[in-house]
Amino acid sequence: MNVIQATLTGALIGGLYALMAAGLSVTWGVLRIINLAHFGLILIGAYLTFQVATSWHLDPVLTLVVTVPAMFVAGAAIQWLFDRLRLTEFNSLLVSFGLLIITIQVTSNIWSADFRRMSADVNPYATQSVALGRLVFPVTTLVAFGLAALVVLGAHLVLRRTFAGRAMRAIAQDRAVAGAFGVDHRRLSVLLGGVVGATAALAGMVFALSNALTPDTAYEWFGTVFAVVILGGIGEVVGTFAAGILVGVLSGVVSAVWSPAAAPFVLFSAIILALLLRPQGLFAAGGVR
Amino acid sequence: MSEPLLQVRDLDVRYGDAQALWDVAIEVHEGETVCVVGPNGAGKSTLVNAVAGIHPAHRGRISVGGVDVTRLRGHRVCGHGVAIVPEGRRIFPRMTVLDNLVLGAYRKSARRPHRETLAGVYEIFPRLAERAGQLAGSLSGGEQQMVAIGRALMAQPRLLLLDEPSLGLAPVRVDEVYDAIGRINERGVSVVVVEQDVQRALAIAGRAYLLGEGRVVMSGPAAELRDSAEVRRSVLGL
Amino acid sequence: MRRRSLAVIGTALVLGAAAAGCGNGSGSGGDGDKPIVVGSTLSLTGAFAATGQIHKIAGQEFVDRLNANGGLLGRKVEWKVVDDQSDQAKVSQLYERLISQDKVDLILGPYATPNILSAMAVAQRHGYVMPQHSAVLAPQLTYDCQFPAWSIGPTPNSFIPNQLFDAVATLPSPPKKIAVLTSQSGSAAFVSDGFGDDKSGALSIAKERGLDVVADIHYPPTTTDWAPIAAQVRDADPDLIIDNGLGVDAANILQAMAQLNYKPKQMFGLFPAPGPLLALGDEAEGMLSVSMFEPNKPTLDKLGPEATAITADFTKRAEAAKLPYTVFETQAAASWNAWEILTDAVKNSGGTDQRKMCDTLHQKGADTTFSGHLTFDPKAHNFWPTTQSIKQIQNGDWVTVWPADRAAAKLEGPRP
Amino acid sequence: MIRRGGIGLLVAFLVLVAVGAFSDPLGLPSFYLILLGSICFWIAQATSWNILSGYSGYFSFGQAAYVGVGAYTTAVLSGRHGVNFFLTVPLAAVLCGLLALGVGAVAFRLGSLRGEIFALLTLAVPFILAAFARINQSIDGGQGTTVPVPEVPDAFGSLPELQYLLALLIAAIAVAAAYAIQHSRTGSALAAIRDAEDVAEVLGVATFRYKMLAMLISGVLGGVAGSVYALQIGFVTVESVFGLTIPLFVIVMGVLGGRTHWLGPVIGAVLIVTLQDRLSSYGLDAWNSIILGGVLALLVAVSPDGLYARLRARPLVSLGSLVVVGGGLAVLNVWGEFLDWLVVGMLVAALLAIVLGSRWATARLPLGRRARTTAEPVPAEPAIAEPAIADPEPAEAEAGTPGDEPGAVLVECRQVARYFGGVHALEDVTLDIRAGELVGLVGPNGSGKTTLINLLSGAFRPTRGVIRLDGQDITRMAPHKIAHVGMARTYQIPRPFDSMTVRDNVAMAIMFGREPLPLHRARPIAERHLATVALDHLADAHPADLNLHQRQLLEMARAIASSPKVLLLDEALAGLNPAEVDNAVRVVRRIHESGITIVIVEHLLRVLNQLATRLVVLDRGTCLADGEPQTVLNDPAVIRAYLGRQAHV
Repeated sequence: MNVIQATLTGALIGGLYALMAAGLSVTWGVLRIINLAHFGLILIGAYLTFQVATSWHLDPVLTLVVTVPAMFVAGAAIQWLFDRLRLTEFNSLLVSFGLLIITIQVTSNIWSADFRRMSADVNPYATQSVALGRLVFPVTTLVAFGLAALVVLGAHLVLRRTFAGRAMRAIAQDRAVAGAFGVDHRRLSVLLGGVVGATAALAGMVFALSNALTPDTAYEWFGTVFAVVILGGIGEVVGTFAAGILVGVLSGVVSAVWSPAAAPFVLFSAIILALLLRPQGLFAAGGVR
Repeated sequence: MSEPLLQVRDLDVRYGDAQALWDVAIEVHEGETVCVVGPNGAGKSTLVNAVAGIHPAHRGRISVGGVDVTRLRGHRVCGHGVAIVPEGRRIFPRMTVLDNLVLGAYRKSARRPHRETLAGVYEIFPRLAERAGQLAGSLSGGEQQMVAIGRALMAQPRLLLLDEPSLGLAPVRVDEVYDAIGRINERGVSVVVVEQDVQRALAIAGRAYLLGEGRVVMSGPAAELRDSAEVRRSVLGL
Repeated sequence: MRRRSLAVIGTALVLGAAAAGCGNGSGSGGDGDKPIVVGSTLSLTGAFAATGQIHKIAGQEFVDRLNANGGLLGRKVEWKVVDDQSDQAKVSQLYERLISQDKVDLILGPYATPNILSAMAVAQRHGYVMPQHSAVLAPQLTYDCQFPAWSIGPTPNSFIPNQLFDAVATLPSPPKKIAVLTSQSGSAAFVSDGFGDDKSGALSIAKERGLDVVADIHYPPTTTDWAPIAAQVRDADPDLIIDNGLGVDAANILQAMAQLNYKPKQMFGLFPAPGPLLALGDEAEGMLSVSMFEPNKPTLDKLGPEATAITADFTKRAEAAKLPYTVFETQAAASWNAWEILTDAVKNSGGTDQRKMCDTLHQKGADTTFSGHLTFDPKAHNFWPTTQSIKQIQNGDWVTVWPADRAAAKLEGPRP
Repeated sequence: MIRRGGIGLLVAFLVLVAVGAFSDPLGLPSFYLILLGSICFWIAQATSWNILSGYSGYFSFGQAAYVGVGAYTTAVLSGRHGVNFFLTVPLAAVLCGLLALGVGAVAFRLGSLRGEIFALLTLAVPFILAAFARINQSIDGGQGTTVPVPEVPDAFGSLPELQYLLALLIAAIAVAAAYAIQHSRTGSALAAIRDAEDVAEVLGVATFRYKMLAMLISGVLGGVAGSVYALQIGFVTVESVFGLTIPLFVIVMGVLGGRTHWLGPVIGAVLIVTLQDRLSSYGLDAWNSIILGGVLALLVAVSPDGLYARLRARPLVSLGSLVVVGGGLAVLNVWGEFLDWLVVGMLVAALLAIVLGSRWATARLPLGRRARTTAEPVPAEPAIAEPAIADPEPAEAEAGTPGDEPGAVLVECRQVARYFGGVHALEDVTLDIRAGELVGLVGPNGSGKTTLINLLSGAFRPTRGVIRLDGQDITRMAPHKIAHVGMARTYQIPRPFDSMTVRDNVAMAIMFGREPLPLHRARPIAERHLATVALDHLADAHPADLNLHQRQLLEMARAIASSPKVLLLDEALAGLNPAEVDNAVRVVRRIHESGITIVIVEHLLRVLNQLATRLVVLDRGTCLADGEPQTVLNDPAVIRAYLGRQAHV
């Protein structure tokens, strides 16, 4: 029973991991930029959700009306900057790391380093759940999973069915030839940056729904999110989703049957194995790259 | 005579500090098939890549339909009706055949009618309709070449640039490809073919240019070049 | 090449000169008009920052009040507080600078046990008196001029579990099955597992008392996913959950259990951040924790108007600083104690001579607003008889409920 | 020159030792000792990181693994098991060395791991170790360990002095190691790996071994410094040593100071630590991370080479501004104290160096000391015109007719095939090349010429078949061993080691050849080879300053410097103008006359017609024709392959 419950909740929480990882994975795959500042955007998304919901007494899900456009602009601006700088893949990692440090400190200066949590009266979701006999599905993780599924499905459809989506996949595979067919990669990368920023707003909202916020949280996402990106295959949205679930289940089950302290041990050993055996990702098939 | 569809003048192209083209001038008129031949490394691919905007010109002028496109950023060139079938095909291997083709219609004016254009492409290459859902990277070389040509046609070009369409194909497939090129030209699209397979190219072209070591060595009606000793000397180095 | 070696030698000379030349850094004064400077670091950013903020506001309030009343020995007091970024490695460097470079007159300890241990080594080297707010593990704090402002007695690892078990034993239906959750952090794990050779802690004491430990889970301080822990606890269904953790651990576990539709019968959290638990609303009702001070009305009435004014002023300042939880409670009271220990030492010894201050404290003790008169026994590492209580969330507020003589309300058992 | 730098280092070390030992008589506040100790710790860490990540280009995010294991070894052994502190230090070194070798063996065995994948792999290691320590509570008792203060030997005075001197000693060892490596064969090998790893391998560098060596040294230094760090912080927990702070700082310091030079991380560490101290002293803690992040982002974007390169370009300006600004402030003495003056001086010097070194400034200001490419025109033709080497009447003797001795078979290919997935790049090629031949390898695009070159040089392994060189089976040999048997090659697009001078590029081949020589003995020989290709006048230039033709000549010089039996030239004439082609042909002839057998891939049949003693024609991965140039070029099959299959001849 315990294991089944851990598997289920793990899988649902995997939705949040996938939501966080999807943007990182796509910018890496399509634009060849490892954008660590994405973690900063998620963090700001979470704090904005907290702030807007608390100050205006707005349902936290409705805060998306504010956070999504704001994060879209921020994401697009960062992408525009990267495009100007013409960085190599590796230098983009360092520059965006610098941006992340700045973001975390600015967050701390604005909201202080103290724990921030939406109180129960603005955030009715924190403690709700749906029960199915002894099995229980927390509402926040259902929201995370649902949004992740929506984003992944949406991204999948956009990438497959629209001109812009095909163009993005084309840039990922051969930027020069795509250009010869009229694909303006600068405009698309700014657009993509904006969309990825919007997913950061979603992930931030989901995170704020069920967690207390501190600026340092951003560092704690590093390990898990990179695990998801790599296991899923860089640039593979569907793979990211599957990997998110896998990582969620793996750490949930290990925590339940062994020890919470053992979860990172198993997870990161699995990543090293994956990197060695299948560097293209466990679920790499038919994605962006 | 009316203004040529494509006019290239005094073109220099460099890769870093290696110069690949010196003072190249060519013209292509509406409805023509022109071929560019020459030995490996003569700068043939460089020439079409410069025209398509894949590689920038260092000096000189390229105009399409009277419009100067020399300084346009790469993705703007195709808006003037130029489409390329690049050397080595360079299809998008992890996209389906259909997605490859539809991407060809990315430029604004080609998007709306892209379903009709697609029907036209399938007419020329019925095999592509059968393979529409397959990943392009899994096709055979000849089929990939069809995808590359089909993709270029989807852009509804006035000028089609083909870079070594016979490269690495079995003879039967080469026949098919050249057959298709002829039919495309019949529909009013001007064609530039760059080829190592000199005889093949000269057979379908009206006029031809011979490139050698980055310069135009000779130009004239294709028939003239076919019999020219200069061509043999240039290509075989005898 | 010659340039390079020149550069190397140049750098070395500059560094050497740096070292040699700093003797004339800042003047060594001692004039009567100069303010008395107190130096300390606090974790204003990083992992410990949530609580560092409280100490900053309380300390500033104390200094302002002190100066408004004429300062110390007729001199103004100035507080130089530096951010140690919760980085233990920075702490010793910063204290070294405060003492040997900035030549502060007095020092106070930083926040969080590892940081306090680092700072203590520096204070000991320079012979400085160091009152500190929050390190409670007496065996670790070996410096005889270190003065704790929060005492859980000489053996906190057995005191806390015993006090808790004593308290819940008075309930109509005392718990029989308990679950012990432990954060693998030096600031909390000793309450479960004991410290060093003394293995007595919640786990061993529960067994001694005949309680059934139905779950024993250790989790890393970096845990983010609480569902597996909550599920294990739910399956074990204990009468009492003891979370020996810090910060938002207890709130996160409670919420994770609520999401599994599981309402624990009774829960205890060791050192939780008070605000986030209250923000949970009804879910946290009945939650237990340790406390040194809660500004409950009966307590304040007993202490008098001064204490009431201090707590009210703190709340105003905390609101201005946009702290999420603005009540003057344990951490702030500990801070206040530390300042009072420091200023008493100066007043009673008549100056800032560290040796004299230290001796005076050992001889005369110190008077505090919130913990009364403190006496310091060097044999117990200056840990005074504890005034530690148990508090409980009742009707959305923290109330002291144990021991009876300090309680402001009655301990409530699990709700039916 | 090596000695002089070493003396500088020694003097610096002794001065700093004296500062520590006589801190009391000097009236030195102990804060300065602690600060210097902290600087030393970071110098050691940043240098340890740099030996792997800077020198070899394998960027690691896992420095915390060494610090953690080092600190834990010392803390647990001395704190919980009563082992003497000074004994735990070598143990920490051994453990971290083993850890480094383990990680390296896993990472480098899979040759394709580079760049971000290696970085992420190393990022995972501290996570695993931290989790391991938490699972096994018996390691640290589950709640961190106090490090007992060791007995301070009388000679050292107080504990801070001991801590400082220990940190200084380790920093000195680390810097000395970095210095020694940079000036040794290992340093050259690592630089070559960073610039172009597979080229280095083909040139004879045993790349795996050198990468492992860099890993090992980095691990040992990191571990020893971590062990002393435990003493500095006094209380060791998983969070305090396995966190992200250490890799973050080490990377910022390395990137800021410059990664290719031993002094880079030192500069980075000194600047960052003192700057942080000053910021916190002025209560600007809230700006600390913002400034740090800003510096990292800006510097990578503006000056990815780091400060050292910029400072070295203008040593007088840099040192001058440091002395003038810092000294000026000290003399005026209106604001701040010594450290403030020093930090402001360093910042001004750094800023000046960055601004003056920027492209904008070099273009506008006439100060350009050594502006690249533009200022120092490298004329193509005059340089080539008359190489001052004994070359009487170049290549008159043979115009197509070869050396009359056929020679023994040197290279044997038997039924060699190579497939890439389903693509058959080469199919059953059987070929003999005899000593003294100059074989032209021709064929249309995609016929498999470059694949064959890659198989011969060991870059790829054949799917099937056997290759022998001088009687030895080299089919499955590592490329650097094949190089030692006597194979050398050039690349179609020249791939010089960009960080080295032209002379050192060539010297690399001699240093790692069959009979390895140290750099100072390799250099004069390198110059002789440069003279052979008429590039000796550019020996001090960097490859980036050369034009394409000169870079191709450099490729040839580097290839012949390993004194090969067979030289493979891959399109060595591509992209050249006619005059350059003629010059290159003269050089190839000269190399051939010196007794080296040559295989040349080339499109220009007119050239091969005159140059080659034999032509081999490949078409679609098979051997189409083989023989005398004239005969081959008149072969109808060849003409069909070139002119198209409808050609009627």
